[in-house]
Amino acid sequence: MSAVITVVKKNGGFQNANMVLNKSIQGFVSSDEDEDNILDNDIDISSSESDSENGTSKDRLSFQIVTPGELITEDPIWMRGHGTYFLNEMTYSSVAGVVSRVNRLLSVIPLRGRYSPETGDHVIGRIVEVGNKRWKVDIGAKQYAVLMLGSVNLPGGILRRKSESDELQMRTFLKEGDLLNAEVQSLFQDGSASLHTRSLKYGKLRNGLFIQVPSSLIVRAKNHTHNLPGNITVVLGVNGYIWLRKTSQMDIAKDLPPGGSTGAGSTIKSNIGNQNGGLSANSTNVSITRLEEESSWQIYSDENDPDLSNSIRITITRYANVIKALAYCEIGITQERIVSAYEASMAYPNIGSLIEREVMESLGADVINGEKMRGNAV
Amino acid sequence: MSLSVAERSYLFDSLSSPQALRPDGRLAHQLRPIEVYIDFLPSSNGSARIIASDGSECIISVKSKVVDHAVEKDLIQVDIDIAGERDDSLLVESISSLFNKIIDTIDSSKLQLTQKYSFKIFIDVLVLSSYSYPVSLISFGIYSALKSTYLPKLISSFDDLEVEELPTFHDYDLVKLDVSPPLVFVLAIIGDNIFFDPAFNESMVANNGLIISWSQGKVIAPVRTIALNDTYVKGFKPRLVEDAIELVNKYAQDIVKTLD
Amino acid sequence: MSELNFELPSRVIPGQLLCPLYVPTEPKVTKYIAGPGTKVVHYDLNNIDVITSTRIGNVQVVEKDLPNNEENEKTTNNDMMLIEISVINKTTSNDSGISNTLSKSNRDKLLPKEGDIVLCRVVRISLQRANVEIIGFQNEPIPIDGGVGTNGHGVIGVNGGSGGATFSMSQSSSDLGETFRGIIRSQDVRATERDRVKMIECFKPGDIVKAQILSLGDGVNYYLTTARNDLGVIFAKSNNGAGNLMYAMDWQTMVSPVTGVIEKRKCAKPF
Amino acid sequence: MSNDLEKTIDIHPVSFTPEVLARISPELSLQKHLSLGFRPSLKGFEEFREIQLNEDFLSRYGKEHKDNNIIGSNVLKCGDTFVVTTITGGIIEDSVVYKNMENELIGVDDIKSTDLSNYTSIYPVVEVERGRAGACTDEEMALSQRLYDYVLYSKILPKEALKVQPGIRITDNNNGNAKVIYPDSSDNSTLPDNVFQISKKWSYLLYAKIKVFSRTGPVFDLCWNSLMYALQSVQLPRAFVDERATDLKMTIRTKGRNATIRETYEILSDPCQQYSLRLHSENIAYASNYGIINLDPEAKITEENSDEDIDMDAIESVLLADLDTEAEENSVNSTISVISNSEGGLKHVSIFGGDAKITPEMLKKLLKLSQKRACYLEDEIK
Amino acid sequence: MNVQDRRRILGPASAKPLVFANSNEKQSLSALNNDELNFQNGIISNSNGSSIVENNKMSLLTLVYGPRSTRDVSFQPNCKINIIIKSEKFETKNLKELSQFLISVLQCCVCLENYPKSGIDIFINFNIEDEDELVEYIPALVSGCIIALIDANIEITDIIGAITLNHTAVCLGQNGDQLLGLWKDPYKFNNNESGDYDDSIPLSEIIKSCQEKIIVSKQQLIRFISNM
Repeated sequence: MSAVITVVKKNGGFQNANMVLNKSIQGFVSSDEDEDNILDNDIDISSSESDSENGTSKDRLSFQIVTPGELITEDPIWMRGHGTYFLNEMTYSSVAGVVSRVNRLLSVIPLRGRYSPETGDHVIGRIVEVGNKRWKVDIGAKQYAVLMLGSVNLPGGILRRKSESDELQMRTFLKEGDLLNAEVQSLFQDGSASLHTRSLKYGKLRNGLFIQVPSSLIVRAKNHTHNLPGNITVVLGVNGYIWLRKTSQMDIAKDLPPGGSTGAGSTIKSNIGNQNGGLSANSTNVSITRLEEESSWQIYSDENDPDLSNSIRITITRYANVIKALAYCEIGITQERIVSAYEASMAYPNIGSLIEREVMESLGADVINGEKMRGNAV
Repeated sequence: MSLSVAERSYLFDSLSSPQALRPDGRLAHQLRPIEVYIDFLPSSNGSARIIASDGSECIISVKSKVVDHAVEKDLIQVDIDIAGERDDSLLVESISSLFNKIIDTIDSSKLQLTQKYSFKIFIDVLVLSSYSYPVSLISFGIYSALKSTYLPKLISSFDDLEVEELPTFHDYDLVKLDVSPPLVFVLAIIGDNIFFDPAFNESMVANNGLIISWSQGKVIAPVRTIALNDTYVKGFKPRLVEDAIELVNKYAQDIVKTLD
Repeated sequence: MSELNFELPSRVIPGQLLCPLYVPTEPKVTKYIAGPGTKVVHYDLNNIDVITSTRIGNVQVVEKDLPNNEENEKTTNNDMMLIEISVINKTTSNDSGISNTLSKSNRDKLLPKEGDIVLCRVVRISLQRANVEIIGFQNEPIPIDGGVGTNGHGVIGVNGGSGGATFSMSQSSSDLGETFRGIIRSQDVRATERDRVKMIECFKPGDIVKAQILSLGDGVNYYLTTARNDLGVIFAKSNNGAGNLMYAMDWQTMVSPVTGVIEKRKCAKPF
Repeated sequence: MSNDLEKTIDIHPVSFTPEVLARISPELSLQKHLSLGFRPSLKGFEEFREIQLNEDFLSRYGKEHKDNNIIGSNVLKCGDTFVVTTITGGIIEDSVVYKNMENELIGVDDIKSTDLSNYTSIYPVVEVERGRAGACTDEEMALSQRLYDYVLYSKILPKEALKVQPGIRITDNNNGNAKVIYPDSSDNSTLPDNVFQISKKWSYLLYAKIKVFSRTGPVFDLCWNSLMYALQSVQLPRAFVDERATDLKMTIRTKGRNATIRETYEILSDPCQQYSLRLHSENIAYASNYGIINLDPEAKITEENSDEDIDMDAIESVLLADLDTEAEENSVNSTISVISNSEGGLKHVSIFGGDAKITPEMLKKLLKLSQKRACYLEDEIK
Repeated sequence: MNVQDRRRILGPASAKPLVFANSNEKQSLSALNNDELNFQNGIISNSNGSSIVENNKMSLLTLVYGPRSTRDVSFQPNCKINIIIKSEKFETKNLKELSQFLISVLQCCVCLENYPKSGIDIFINFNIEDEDELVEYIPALVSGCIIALIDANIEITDIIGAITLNHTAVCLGQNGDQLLGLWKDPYKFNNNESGDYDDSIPLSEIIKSCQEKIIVSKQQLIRFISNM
């Protein structure tokens, strides 16, 4: 392998393209089996054993992965959901994806495809347009999301009334190209999202690097902001947009147990356990105390911290490559996996080598094997 | 798509620092991995499909025709199409102009069939998606396609000045086209650092860009500067050109080896 | 004004170096700020930042007060003096009789910017707003080609007819003013009773309006206001442009001296 | 209400620079100027702009030898505007239809030289540079069409003058030197008679590219005048056929296909020998344009008799020569375009009525002005 | 082109342009190579700025329109530069490549951030073009753009100097300390016997000698601009 460039060379393109597709599907399945996280609780993929009660077409329904035009069932009892169509009393798939059955609703969840927002999602978006009292935000969905001027905290405190001058100087808060994290507040009739940033954990993103992975690899969870070893914080947007940054005071405070601790971002592992429990109450505490300071103009600052050291930057790069490797292997991206892949990647002192296919594949394998060893896998 | 101010300053600071940290950790002279599929179009004389790791993709088809080389001077012709760009857009036309100049440097004597006739090679390039300036990708694609090009084998005689006859070919035997097409490299200049193969986010903060062509062991013309974005563009130290050429000379051979 | 310890050229051309950012003078360090017509440029040769001129003109030096906000406290001490250096265009400095009350700088009026007074023509009105095209600045010379193209064969717009399709270029018309668009929102028409503005009683298509730029607006439109006594309609023709020129009677009525027609407008105070 | 009326008939005191006023209210600007006795361009009512000529320095036959394909050119500067005309040539093989027609004509004894079919025109492409790209504008299309039509109907360009009398390039077998021999040259006695019997006939074509820069008003008359000057500067190169090409036949046998015969006549232009294009110079005429506008009594209202009722019959109209500036172009709706020669012969007149009062005296006057203008323009070239 | 242009009067399609036989008295162009450029500005009144740059081999008219509004519907904080070169002699493809190059060069010196939401359109018309190679025009093109931009009152941070040496155009800023543009084309030994091309000179050396010459060659331009 050359240090300059690696080239995978094959004869005949499209046949190989099929191979790639197969591989990705297998990857999906394997990660599926390894980790239940990939699927939300409310979606239940029935395996062939736990098949439908009437069991008329057991063989057909046993297919977990379907391609467009593939017959899913001949049984008219199923209600047709997204990703399916009905022809001559039979239900076919209209996308390539996984069959999902919830009660009587039959739908196919596409393997790939644009992110479809849901209320409560923590997403990362990029401003594409400053409009009349609203921003248009690219969140990787079919339509741009909307962030109303009224849905953001403006400098001067939460209770400040929006004035007309704010409408005219919207560009000074958020302008085209700016990245922010936000929560999906509600959905419009057409499926586009309305966002809000009315919490201190949302807002403009600074001090770091943006990467993008397929949104299907991000699992919806209670918490999407994680402090990682090496003083790095990752924000995993449900839409597949990921922000890696230097851990800020805010991030540290958020992770502190209610009693308060001195270790700044030191005990990640311990946090994982109590995240679900104590976090929400904890973060509100912080918000109130820091309200005054954080609501100043600084929350819309474009300046990075002056002390972004090279080692921080290198660590961010390593995390970015590790996440890309996980995405390449089609492994669902969680904090644990990022950390374990990051540790595995330490075997490669040259971060640049992490972009090579073999390295990425071996990293992915390491992560999966590690989980199997620990018995996390299902 | 544009980047936010904070992103750009993060990238610029990393890239222009003496350590020259790239956002994906590559070394300054390291290119992103590519996948090449050759000979995937059965009806072309040669073809290549090239995919970069960022999803940029381009397909190239090589076709040929017999022409009277007294009439047709240009025996290789490149036609470039970029998805989402008009055919007469500045980007498409200037890239196509560049490649026609580059292709001109190929020794076309290899295409001569008889004293009167030659093959004329048509290279059709279709850039399906591209996230950074695509000339490097295109040139690798053209290289792979031409290297995998097979042309019909001539069976009529070479000397046809006296006999008025068109060349005739063997029914199925093919001859491999033996040319060495130049490679084109895009280098980004950020601060005082030079980077091979800038990715999209690197291009967005590049102070300037260099297009350097390379063939058979040395840097050849055309050499160009090119602005890779419209906010960070400025001048750079002239000696960087020298460094860039040196870098290309140093590593291009490795790249050719891996491409072959 | 304090003495400069180095010679500043009086007349400069673009690219000419004016001074470095910091000059160690006694007893205070002088910090120069790049004013209009200048820009801070990094010079590779000496590896310093310098202020360079960006236009032809005369150098003007103004001492500034030290800003007293918290940001500066960290970096500056009291031993610093701020001087703004700017290059004043020769044409603007010559006819100094014309001064714009709102824009502090003498920067050339190449583009409308916040605070500028502009003249615009109303092209469309709706209940919420009036769409206008900006046709020039008050008392500033404007480019000559207004986009008309008659040749005895009727009026042909420069981008009219089949020639309308242009590509890759910024705009088809050659004139700056003609193509910048603006919006006067109903709440920006006047300063009082802003909720009860009826656009139809304030503007009609074709009116020439004097307005002030509120903000750069979105990609297409500038936001304008006429909420001041001296802003509003200055030229209007009665009967939707078919009649005679009208003059302002008071701030909301205009009259044609020939026919006596009275129409409602939001007028600029004429005196 | 009436009280209000009385006290507010004041003149608007907001003042604008003339440029700004011309932009926001061209009519008012024009009327204000006219009431003071001059025009927005500060010219008198019947005053033309000065012109400056720079003839034929662009073509290959200009003062400096240049290696281009331009065979006639002119740069005309009029006020701020300047027009660059370059004429290039082409060669077309005369079609069979044309030859037949010609034979018929020859059969008839009295060919009238005035017959329109004996004249041809130039193919003009006008570009008015106004900072735009893309397809040509309506104005440019209209200008080109008018130029084409008027050159044709003015009968300036006889077809006869564009006939090609090709010479022959003969390569000496001994030393390989090529030499061009023309039918009318003196040393062709040594050649066989049939050498000039070329079965084909060719004609020259003329193309004009007219670029208008710094347009300030209507430009048709400028384009026309520039084209006239350029046409008078045209030199046609002599053309020759290669000896080998005069009777070149080549058969190509393709595999399994019909034989094709390829016959090429390479006709080349002689870089050294040329002759002036023979125009019908008595038909050359020059263009000028006029506008007529009613003076607006309102514009004078402050000076005198403001109480006097406006009598529609008393409306005064004035004749303006050589329309220029945006204000005039926008507000003068009655326009007259004249193409006239120095003897007063009219080649073309068009009058657009508009709304102004056009009196016969005015028409007489403007015809006289046109003749004078044509004299002036004609003298410029000499 | 199969598509007939019905908007322009182009004459019969079967016509062929005049082709002049090669003349043996063609004068050598290199003899005229050192001709000084003459400048003029502000001639075109319907543009924001204009310039004429000429010597006895070329005459080019540069027009600057703008900054003026763009058709871009999204907000642009910086202005965009656009260049259109019109020439009878060269192919549009080559001209577009050159336009892109010139845009890159001018981006280094125009204060783009001063003109939000707008575009600067530069039109370059060749009136005389007697040079065989596009690269030879680059110094004149750059000077023309600079003068026209200044004439249009557009702010620029530097007066770019450009030199073409050994068929390589070098654009330099900051009195030669910064390289703003470099353009080198494959040069083929045409039938004309210009012997001033030497492939063995490395690029860095060409740049170096351009750096040495830049101050002198810019002098005339600077003198002209000072008197504008």
